[in-house]
Amino acid sequence: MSQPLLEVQQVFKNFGGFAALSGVNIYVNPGERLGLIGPNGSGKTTMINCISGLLTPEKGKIIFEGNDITQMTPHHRARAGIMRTFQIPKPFNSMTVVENLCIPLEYAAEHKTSLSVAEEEARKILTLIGIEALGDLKPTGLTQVDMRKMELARSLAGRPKLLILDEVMAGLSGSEVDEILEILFKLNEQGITIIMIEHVMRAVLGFSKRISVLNTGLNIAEGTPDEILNNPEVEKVYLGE
Amino acid sequence: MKLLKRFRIQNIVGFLMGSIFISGLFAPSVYAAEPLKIGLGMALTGGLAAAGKPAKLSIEIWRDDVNKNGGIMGRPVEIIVYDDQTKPSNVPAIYGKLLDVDKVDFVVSGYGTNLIVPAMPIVMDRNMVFMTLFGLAANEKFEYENYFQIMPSGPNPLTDWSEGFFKLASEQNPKPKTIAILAADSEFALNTAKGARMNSKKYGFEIVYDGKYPPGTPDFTPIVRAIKAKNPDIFYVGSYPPGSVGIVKAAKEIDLSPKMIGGGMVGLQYTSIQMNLGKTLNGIVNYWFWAPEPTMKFTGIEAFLSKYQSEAVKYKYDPLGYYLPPFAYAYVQLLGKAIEGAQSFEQQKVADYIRNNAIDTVVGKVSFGKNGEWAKSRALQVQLQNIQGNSIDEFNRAGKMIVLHPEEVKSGNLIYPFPGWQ
Amino acid sequence: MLLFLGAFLITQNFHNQYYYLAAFTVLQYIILSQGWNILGGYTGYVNFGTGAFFGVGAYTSAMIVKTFKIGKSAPFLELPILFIAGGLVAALLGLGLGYLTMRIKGIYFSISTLALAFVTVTIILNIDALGGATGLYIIRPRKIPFFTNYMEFLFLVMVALSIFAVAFARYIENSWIGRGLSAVRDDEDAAECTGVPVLKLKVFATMASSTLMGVAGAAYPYFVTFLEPISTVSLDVGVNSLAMPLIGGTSTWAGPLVGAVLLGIIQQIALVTLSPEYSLLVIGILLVSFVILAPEGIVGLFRKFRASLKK
Amino acid sequence: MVSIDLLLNAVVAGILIGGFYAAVSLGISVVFGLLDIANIAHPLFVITGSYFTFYLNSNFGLDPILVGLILMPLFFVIGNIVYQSYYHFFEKQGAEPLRGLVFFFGVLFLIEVSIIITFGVDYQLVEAAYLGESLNLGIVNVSYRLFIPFLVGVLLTTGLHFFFAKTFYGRAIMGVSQDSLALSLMGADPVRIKSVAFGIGIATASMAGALLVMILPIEPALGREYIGRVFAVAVLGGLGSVKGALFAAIILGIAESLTATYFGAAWSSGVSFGFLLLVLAVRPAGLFGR
Repeated sequence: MSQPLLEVQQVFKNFGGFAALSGVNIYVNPGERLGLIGPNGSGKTTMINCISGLLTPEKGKIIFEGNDITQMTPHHRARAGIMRTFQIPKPFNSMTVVENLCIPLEYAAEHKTSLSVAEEEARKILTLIGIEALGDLKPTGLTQVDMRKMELARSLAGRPKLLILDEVMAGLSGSEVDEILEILFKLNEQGITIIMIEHVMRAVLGFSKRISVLNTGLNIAEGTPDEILNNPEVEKVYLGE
Repeated sequence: MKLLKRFRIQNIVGFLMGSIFISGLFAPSVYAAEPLKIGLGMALTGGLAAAGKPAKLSIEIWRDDVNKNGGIMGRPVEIIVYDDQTKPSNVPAIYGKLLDVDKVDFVVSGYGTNLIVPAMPIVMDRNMVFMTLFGLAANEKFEYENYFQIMPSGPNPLTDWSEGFFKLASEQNPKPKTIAILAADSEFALNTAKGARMNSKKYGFEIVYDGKYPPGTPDFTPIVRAIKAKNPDIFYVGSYPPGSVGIVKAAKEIDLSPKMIGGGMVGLQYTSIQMNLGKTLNGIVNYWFWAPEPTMKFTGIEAFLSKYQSEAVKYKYDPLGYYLPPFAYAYVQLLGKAIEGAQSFEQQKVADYIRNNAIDTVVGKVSFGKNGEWAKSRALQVQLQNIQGNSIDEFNRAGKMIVLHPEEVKSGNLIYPFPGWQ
Repeated sequence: MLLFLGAFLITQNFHNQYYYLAAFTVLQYIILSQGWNILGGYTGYVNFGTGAFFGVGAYTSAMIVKTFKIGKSAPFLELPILFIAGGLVAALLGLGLGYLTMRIKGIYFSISTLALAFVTVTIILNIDALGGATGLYIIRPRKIPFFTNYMEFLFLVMVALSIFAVAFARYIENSWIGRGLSAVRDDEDAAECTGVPVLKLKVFATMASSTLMGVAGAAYPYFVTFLEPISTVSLDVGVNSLAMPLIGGTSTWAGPLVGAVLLGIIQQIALVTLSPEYSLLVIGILLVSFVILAPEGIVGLFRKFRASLKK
Repeated sequence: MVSIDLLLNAVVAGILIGGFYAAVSLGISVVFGLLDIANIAHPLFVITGSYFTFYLNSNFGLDPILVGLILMPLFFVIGNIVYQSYYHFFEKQGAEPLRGLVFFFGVLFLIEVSIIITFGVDYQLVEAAYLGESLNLGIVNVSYRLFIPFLVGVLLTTGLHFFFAKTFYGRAIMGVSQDSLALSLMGADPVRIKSVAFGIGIATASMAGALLVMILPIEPALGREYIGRVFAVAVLGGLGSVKGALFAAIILGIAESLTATYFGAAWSSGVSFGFLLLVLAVRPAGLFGR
């Protein structure tokens, strides 16, 4: 491997007086599956917001494919190939599910493509995720699970190089988790790099090649799932002292 | 009664002559009965409704008066009024409707410059007579020859308006030296202030404060205090009703007592406001249109007012109606008389008649000069005197609103300097 | 195109001024409603201050009429120049509003547009060159070649502008821009993260919206012949241009059109048929009952009706 | 030339009128800020209060403040009814707040028409013995006409502030504005609490109306002039903060008063709205926002 796809170097982010990130370092190599775990309030979502560009860090650098993207707007990052889902799904409520997918298809992936091409493409992606039946519904009528699947589908529609998943498994049943994992493995095989933030340990341990652990805005551990499982510090953070 | 008789004779003559003329062309039996339609837009809702509604009532009283006497040249008068909602943008369509759909024979204006001007292009297109109600110098830009305006401001509306006030001030001994001018940020008040500025120069007063205030100002104490700090001899105010009340109250509270105060305050003529201010009004010198003074008893005015007053109670309009109503009556009365005088329904002939004749109305004899304004100003300056309390009886008789200017209708003398607030 | 030709034929053969004068107001509101809807309906930024943009357009055009007197030498060129100028200046103001959209959302944004309208009034009141409260006279030409009356010409131009406004709104709605604007309305963060240049689109929407409003305003001086800030930058303009799209339906170009035509015509009819209080009453009742009975607007109601027919 | 007593008097005048602004905008602060209901018709409720006050004052000689107090329960009930219908037609349907806005525009027209039909269009004022008097405190001169509204405005604000801070219903209203779901889980009925809050908002309008007619002559169309100012104060104060509304109103009052004294009143309303725009651009949640 020559260079990482994404590199987060010494990133700091404060909210008022509260330090959400205090010098975090993360990297992910092309084609890799990275898991990001940590207790609530450890800064995972802030981290993702910094990577996707919704937040700008006070200090530190974010490098994607060798370019410094720290000051880049989120939509440019999306076009560059960084797509994400939201922990609390943020669907476009006035549009149907297919139309929801057309937004990234038109804006992030194949800019200004014709609508009919985009719709066709959108339906293919829905089929891949297994929710093709929902295509013409409005998101407000969807179940939580379908909503999360739609979020995943929408981020895929942006043709990501790097896909960041913020707790897509929350609330899913065991078989549904497996179903999603299967899709993710397939996507990863096609060359999409994936960062997974997850509380469902079974999913993140089974999926990730490497896991990074955050606590109170700092990296505290990194390694293969096995190493993490046996790391005393991680245990301390999760189980308390 | 004498008036009524003359009306009748004129009408009979008019009717006869009219029918003789017409019978040559049409079958007179059909034509004679056709109503004479007069159309207008008037502010019946919105900011100017307090003036517009009584104006409409006055016009209707005139219509009934005329119809009781056989109409105009035999044709009964029909009035078509639409509500312009005090919005200029409604005016063009209203006049379009009146002229093209209702096919009125004559149009007159709504109340106030803002609502007169939008009708001008349409009226001018057809060269119609345009009797208007209280436009301030509205025709200066158009110079439309068939425009006639009933407010007695005179040929130079801006300066004539406050001429009396300044003349009175300049005649006092010792002559006051300094003046403060305050005006509402609205078309009418600003124009009077402009005139006041010109007159200050003419009569040699030094302007020590010259300001304006936005409509909707709830508290005038800071402004009045700033004026008091300049200690002017004269305080000239151009204001709208809420401001007039606010300024008077604030001046009293802070005891701003210049030697002369008033000028162009709209609202002091309204009965409800007079009844609220009561004794506080004593000593204020202000423009007025009509006052129940012996010098102002023009033919027909009292008959009109008694009809107006009995109706106004029902609708909760201004109970006395000394401000706008006589003029609202007069401007249609004048049109009616001009039609009869010209013995024609043709616009140009009626316009010529108005231009060339002095016409008797309930507000006196009116003749027009430059730009369709009164040939000679009769902008009254009135001082409120001897007001003892807040009842309506304080305001409905002579001896309270003393006319100081102009000379020909003067009914008393100025109390100078301003005696202080009561 | 056909509509325009039709309108042209009407002006050539039909000379009842009332209908032109009444139609002018309706057409003006078609343009204003479409303008409002681009920002308010598609993008979700509710503007109370339409009056400010309308007024700025009106004053720009009035000042050009007064200073350059183009009407004398090139009578047919004058109006287009006025529209372009009015639209441009309003667009500049829109740029300022675009900045506000960066920082303020929802109801706060709406209130700041209201404040913008009040500030605009104050500024005009205090600039003597604009006539202040005393107002400006803009005397419209009495004649123009090919038409019996200038008003007929003005009407025709307004028809053209309204067609343009509707076509423009329709184009935006059906293009990738419109879909992007909807995404912005639904969720700005999600829009950004799916590649939508939110800020650019918002600035585009505010500017497009204010340009249309300014253009509508630019025609106004010749219609009223007298400009005065309080009635020009009025709350009524703001209320109408918001109520019309809402009554018609905000999600599609047809909504503002239907709303403006319907409410505009009802207002014009009420003005000349009902006694004054009742005309206000009717408008009030209409507003209340429309929003209650047709929550998606008339267009929404119509769609529902058609859908139920299909079943 | 800056003279101390002019400056002092300008500040005092600003504070006094600020108290009045606060009374007028309180209702908006509660209804709009806490319940997220854009009751654009609020100033018309205030004007209605003014007309009732005028009617009872001129026909029965009742003191305006007393009338304001007497009317509060009536206005409370009216507010309740308005909210119930609003809830029924809009909130329950999950309609966007914008539609509610148009609804209130309609209500605004309806109230205006009712006032015109009932009370006519003439300017009206009230009388009370103390209204013409003023209080002289050394170099500062305070007129009762403005002092009483100020006092009542402050009392009303303080009262509401403590109501929200200390009583069960008050806290419930604060709660419902943040999370109605949580509240309903606790066993309180959000709709009932909201209709109480709305009723309180409208009830303040009756008192504000009484104050308004003490200061200025009123006419039916006056309400539209006040819409902007009322919203400005409510937003400046940070919607939903009763205390903030009072402070913002006083700041606005002082700003306007100083402008009127030193730069000419023509700019004063521009100054207040300019100030509002500035605050919104820099600190969107208002000066005292949560």
